[in-house]
Amino acid sequence: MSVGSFTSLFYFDIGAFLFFTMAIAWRKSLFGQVRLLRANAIALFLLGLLSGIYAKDAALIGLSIVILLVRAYGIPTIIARAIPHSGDQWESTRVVNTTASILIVAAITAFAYILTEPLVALNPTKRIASLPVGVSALLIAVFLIVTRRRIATQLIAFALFDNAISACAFVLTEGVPLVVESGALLDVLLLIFVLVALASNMRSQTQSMDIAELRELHE
Amino acid sequence: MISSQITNPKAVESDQIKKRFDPMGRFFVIMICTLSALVAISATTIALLAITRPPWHGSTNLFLAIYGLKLATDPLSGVFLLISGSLGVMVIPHLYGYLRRNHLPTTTVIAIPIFIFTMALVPLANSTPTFFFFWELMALASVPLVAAHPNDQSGRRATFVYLAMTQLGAMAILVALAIISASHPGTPLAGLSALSSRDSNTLRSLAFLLALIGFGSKAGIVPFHIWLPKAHPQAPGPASALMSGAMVSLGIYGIIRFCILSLGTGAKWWAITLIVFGSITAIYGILQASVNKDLKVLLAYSTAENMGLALIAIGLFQLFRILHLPNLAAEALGAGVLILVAHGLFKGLAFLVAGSIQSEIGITDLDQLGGLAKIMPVSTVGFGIAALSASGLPFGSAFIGEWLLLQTIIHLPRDIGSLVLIGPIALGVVALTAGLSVLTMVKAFGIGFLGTPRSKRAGEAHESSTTMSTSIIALMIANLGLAFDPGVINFVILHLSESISGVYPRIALGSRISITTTSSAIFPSIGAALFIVGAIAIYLIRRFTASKRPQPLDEIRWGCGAKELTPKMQYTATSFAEPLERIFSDILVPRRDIETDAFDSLDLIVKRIDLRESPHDAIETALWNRLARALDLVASQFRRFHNGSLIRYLMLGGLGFAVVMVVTH
Amino acid sequence: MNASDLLGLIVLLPILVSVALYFFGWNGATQKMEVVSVLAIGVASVVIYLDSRHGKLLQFHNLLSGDALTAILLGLTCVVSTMAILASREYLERHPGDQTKLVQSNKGYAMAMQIFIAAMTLAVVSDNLGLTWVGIEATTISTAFLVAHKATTKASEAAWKYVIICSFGITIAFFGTVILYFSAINSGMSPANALVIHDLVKNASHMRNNATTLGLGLLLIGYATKVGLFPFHTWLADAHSQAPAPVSALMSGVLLSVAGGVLLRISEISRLSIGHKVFSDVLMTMGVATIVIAAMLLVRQKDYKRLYAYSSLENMGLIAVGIAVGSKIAIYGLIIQIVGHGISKGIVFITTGHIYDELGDTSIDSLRSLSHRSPILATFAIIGTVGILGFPPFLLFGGETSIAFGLIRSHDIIALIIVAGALLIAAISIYRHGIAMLFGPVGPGQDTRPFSIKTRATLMLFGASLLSLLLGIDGPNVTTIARAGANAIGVSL
Amino acid sequence: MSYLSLILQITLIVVISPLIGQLMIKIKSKAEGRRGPSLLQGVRELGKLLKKGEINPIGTGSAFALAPAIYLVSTLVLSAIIPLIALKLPGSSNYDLFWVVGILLIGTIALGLGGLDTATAFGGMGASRELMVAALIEPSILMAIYALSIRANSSNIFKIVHATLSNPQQIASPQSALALIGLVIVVVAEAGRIPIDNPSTHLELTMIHEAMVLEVNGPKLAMVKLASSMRLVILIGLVVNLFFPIGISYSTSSVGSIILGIVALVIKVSLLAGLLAFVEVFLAKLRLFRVPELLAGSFVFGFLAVTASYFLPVIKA
Repeated sequence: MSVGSFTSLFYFDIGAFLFFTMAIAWRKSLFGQVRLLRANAIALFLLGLLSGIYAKDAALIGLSIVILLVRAYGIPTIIARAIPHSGDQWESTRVVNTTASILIVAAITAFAYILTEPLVALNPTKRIASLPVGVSALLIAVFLIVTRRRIATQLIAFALFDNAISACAFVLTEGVPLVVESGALLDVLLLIFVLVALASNMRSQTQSMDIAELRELHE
Repeated sequence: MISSQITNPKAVESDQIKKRFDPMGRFFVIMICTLSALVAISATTIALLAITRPPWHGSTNLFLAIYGLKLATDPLSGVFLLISGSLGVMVIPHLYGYLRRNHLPTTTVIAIPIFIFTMALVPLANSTPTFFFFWELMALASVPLVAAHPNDQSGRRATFVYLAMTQLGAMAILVALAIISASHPGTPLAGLSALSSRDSNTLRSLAFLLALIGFGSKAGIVPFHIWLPKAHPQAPGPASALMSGAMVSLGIYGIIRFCILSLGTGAKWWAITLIVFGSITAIYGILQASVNKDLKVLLAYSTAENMGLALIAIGLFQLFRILHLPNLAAEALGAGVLILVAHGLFKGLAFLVAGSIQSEIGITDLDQLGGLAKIMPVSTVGFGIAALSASGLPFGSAFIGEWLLLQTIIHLPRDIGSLVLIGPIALGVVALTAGLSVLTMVKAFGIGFLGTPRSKRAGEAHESSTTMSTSIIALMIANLGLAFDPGVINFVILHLSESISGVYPRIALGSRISITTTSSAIFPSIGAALFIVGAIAIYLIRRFTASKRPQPLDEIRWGCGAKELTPKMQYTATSFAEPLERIFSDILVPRRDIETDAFDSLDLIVKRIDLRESPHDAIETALWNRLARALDLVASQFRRFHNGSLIRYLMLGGLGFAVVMVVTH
Repeated sequence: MNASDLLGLIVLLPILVSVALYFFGWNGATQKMEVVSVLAIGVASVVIYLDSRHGKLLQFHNLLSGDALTAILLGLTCVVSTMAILASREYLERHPGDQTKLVQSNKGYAMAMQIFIAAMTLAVVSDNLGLTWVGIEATTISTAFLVAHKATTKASEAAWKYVIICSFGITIAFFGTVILYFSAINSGMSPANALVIHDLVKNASHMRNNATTLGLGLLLIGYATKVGLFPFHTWLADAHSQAPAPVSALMSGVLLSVAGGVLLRISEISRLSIGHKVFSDVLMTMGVATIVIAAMLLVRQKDYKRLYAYSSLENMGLIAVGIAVGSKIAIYGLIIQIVGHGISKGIVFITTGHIYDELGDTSIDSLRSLSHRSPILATFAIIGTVGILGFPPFLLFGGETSIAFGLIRSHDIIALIIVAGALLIAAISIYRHGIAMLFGPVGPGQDTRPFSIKTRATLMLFGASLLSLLLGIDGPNVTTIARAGANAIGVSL
Repeated sequence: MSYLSLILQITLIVVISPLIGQLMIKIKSKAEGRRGPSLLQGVRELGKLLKKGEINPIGTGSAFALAPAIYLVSTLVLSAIIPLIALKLPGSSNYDLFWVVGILLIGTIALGLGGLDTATAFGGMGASRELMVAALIEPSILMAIYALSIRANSSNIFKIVHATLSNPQQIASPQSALALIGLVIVVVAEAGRIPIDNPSTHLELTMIHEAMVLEVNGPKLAMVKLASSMRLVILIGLVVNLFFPIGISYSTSSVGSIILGIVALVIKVSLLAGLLAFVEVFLAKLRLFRVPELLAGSFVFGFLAVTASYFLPVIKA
């Protein structure tokens, strides 16, 4: 693969990654968000795959396949189980409304450019030039974590956060060492698993899926 | 009525408590007393060696990680060791008697020897971490003494206030010591002044103020005195004696050691601050003492007063050091030390008598005592001597120190500019304090020991046991000894002055006390001899004229027309102090409740009016309670923020994340 | 077997025990195995310490390593874990969960405990920032079930908040790891070594750039989450108050400090690469804010487990301040602080556990007259609390004093005054609540029956108290060990 | 000779004080247009009281029994440690003003305790008021002493009087005048004269001193009365000698100078006592709670005297 075609494919893919992230911020349907998360993870997988093919690194390609399995299949599937199949499947009560969310997302993107400028300057390769995109996705995920009230959306935001970090890792360094990445993957998988288990526990106890109602423990 | 008492859970509970605190076994008490005696005797021995021999130092790595314990003796530490050690020795028999008669929590009893031990270690510390280590140990060991009656509301309150003030002191001292010895925490204390003089003035002033707060809180300096009147009524008599006579003085030790010696010469306003704090404490302490009616509360406030006087002396010492007047400085220091030594003796004595009363009668409220002179003669004489000393009158042990302090003040040199104003102000303070302490002590002695018993329990009391009286007599002798021949501690003053300022004070202590350069002198023994001669003369005259007079008659007192006077009609402590309370009502702010019981809703025809007036500590309500409320208000804002909202918590985290990203960007 | 294999073994052993627990259930044999796996950590601690004295660094495949600081943390883990495992037996006897559900069964509890210990051990012995991250995150996951073990709504809520907030922070740390990795590779390190802590330390001087600053900053705030520092302190009181007492003991006494140890390692990289300023300013702010918040929340506290949770927070804030100061004396101080806090907090939380078992309530108002109802528990509560408050002769005294000295020497006087003020408020609040609980009169309608405690539990608490006292007395050895620990992170000025 | 002079001084005070007390009453009476009792009336009264039998109120203890004696002894001691007729009396090097104040207070306290020991409301009330006044006088006295001692750089009476004798111009200084005013108020208060207390009234609510000794009778009352009048004489004598030491004998070596000293003292004391009595005619007794105001005034005079002594230049002959 030539440098040019790799770069353009890479840019295209990471753009798609960011697009899916933003779309989650916009979408209200919980199942729709899960589908977008899948798409987001697939874009991440492609980032890894592209880097692996470009660097002719079999381990990286293998890692991307694991990513595909865990992040595009495993995690969204588990999260989907936390969504009630009957009743409210919409994120209707947001802390920040949709319009504001989208505007904030735009602001975050601008902020990400400013933030990453010195990093990009450090090693001005073409691949790293796309770092602001990855960081934007990451900041959007953080934004989602702190503003979403449904258990499922919080889980989705967490998954997005992890995806975005992995994306940044691909942009920066062609992925972190295998053992670390796989450990991280396992952790994220377990984390989502634990959270879903806790969520089902809570649902059986309180009949609520709104974390804003978790107010029994306070000062 | 009886059945309701049995089912009352509180009654059952108090029974359980009684069972739990069995009478102290003889063996246990002997063990505790022997241990305490051993500690106190060795402390006294070390003290004498410390004063007279060249400085000694040693260290061990045990106990205090990183720094190791560094110990040393010098005359200054010797003086304070002497106060606590000798008082400890004299208190032991009383302690034995007290423990045998009273049921105290085991922790309190066990804490006593530990307390004496730690008190002896504090002046021996030779590095700031070591000092703080012992200081905190002492604070910890003294808590069980205050918490001797934790089942009473007032007992718990006292424990809390004591702990809070201790902690306040500890934190202030920690910061102060950290500043003083920051560059080399292990430096021997004597070498600190050279180090700290390199610090900026602001920093040293900060250290000075913090150390003053920290040690002042132990010494009962206003406004940090509030624990004294709460803790002393709780602590068993002998423990109060030790706390008031010795531990409180260690606060002054800290001020001398760190505020003055370790911080170098310092600024003039430091000395003025010391004098101002001392003055406020002395006057406020004695005013509160004069209006309070509980014997132990009264003595506790009087302790604050004496510490205030000592602080004035120490402030003058500092001032004269700054002004390069070493001789006057030595005199001021000598006065301060004499005040502290005498205070240890007479306050120890007074608290022991209060302890005997606590143990025999169970009441220390003066308004319920009275007439003890006939049933507790030893205690009465003991308290009389203590009261004479506490009033700062001739033939009392405190007179020498206060006289030296007055002499120091009136010898203020002319050429120090407007600073001479310190002279009349300080003298006014000392004089007012002396006057009021006379009134206070007359009240305590006259109301508590003279007249007729005001309550049944006071009337049925007996003199405390022989062992307890032994301590009281020993302290009486010590007080009189110091009063008539302060020469016994002349060597202390001499060695101390020499080691601190390099000059000998121009004080000649002996049975005649004089200031050599100014020819001011007093001779208590001659005064006493004159008294005796006069008394003999009057006795003889009366003896010879007796035959010409009719036989004496026993007759009832004049009751303003009433047939008989009941004990209730006597003047009480409250009424005794009432004029004073009225005069100083702006400072004392007595609490007054008027309750009107009216026949009609308009209060036009009044059935009865209840007026209750009680002294209370205005500083406690005006300063500390207000501070506590302010803290509560701030804390409630923090609590309100932590309302359990996960979104709020996550936003807080996200904000932190954003800030860190921007900062590190 | 090589000594360095021990590092891997002690991580593996608890996992194996948890596997054994899964298959054989929680019975006499597996209970013994639990203790063995923890004692192995103690043995490793000693071996590592002895080796580190000869200047040797135990290393296991670029992944794990052991120096004196590791040894200290492992030793603490061993002591508090032993206490927690022994105390768990009483807890489980008293609170039998739904045995049909794995997460509520005794077996599940014991397994989670073992995995928790394994994860902590991994975080301690890891020489690789990525692996450290895995270990720390694994502690969150394994304790999630432990926190929720009581299966009440409150417990679930606490667990949820705990996992969400901690994971949020820890994920930030992962991002930081990635950035640091990028920076390390950029400065010429091989990908295989770019996350190895000891190699990063060696190479740090070549990493003086913005990426390192950002990476370290993110690592800092990320791991600070697990230490419980502001602004991620909000999970701590909830989790500690709802978790079973032995778990609280382990979390408060060890887990927080293990995360603190990670911060300490990161601070070394920071000091050698970007200089200490930015990093320490941020950490100082966080530490001081944490102490202030903890103190303020102690004032009107209504729950005695939360009371002690906030007291942990306060001590962690002090440790953070110590790391931020970073001088020799401060590092000594915080190492002593870590050990002293761990053992005292262990005693306190296990004691509160026994009290809760008898009382069935964690509100301060419900607990009165403890000194009469159980002098034994009262004694241990006092010993633990006195230790935590930094009274001599316990270790925390030296810790707090040293950190105060360190603050002055680095001219952070304002910080010191704020910290001292907050410590004052905190202590006064603890005194107030403590006096009420120990001596306060039992209210009308409350029962006054005495509390019972098993001899076994008493002996265990007595042993722990004795240990904390001995450590306080044994100045020379504690000094040597603390010095070795400080040397391990390159502070031996 | 010197010891003889001392005994002479004590005897003189004992003898003249009833007379001087009576002189004051006489002057007052004359000023009010009455004849007044004879000068010897005081002595007669003492004699009468001494002959009376004692009544011991039931319930009182040794404090009541001893108080009058201690009061008298303290006054006798005072008359022995203050130079009144000659300066160089035995022990003059120990004539400390602070010590004098202390001895003065001991007498007051003894009487106060005796009052409390009677266990009546009057005894307590008198003691409370007397001690309140005593406590509030203390700052004024000590401040005046301070002002005086600055001149001589010593609080020793001998030194102070000696300094005045050797440098009489100092008396004309403002600081001396201020100190004198302060001290006079103190003497009035200490001796229980109008406007602080009225020794001739037995109106219950206004009594201070008399309330305290209400139960004292017979020879004990004689002691108290004698001591009270002695205290007045001693205090006046002290003030007179501190400010106008004219006629006082320096040493006790010559009989002539001693006699001169005695005569000078009697004249000076009579004059001042007469003046005091004459002024009293025009004054009313102050309310008890206005007494502190007067004492505060005297404190301020003392304070000003001290500051003036520091800030004004020293006048030298």
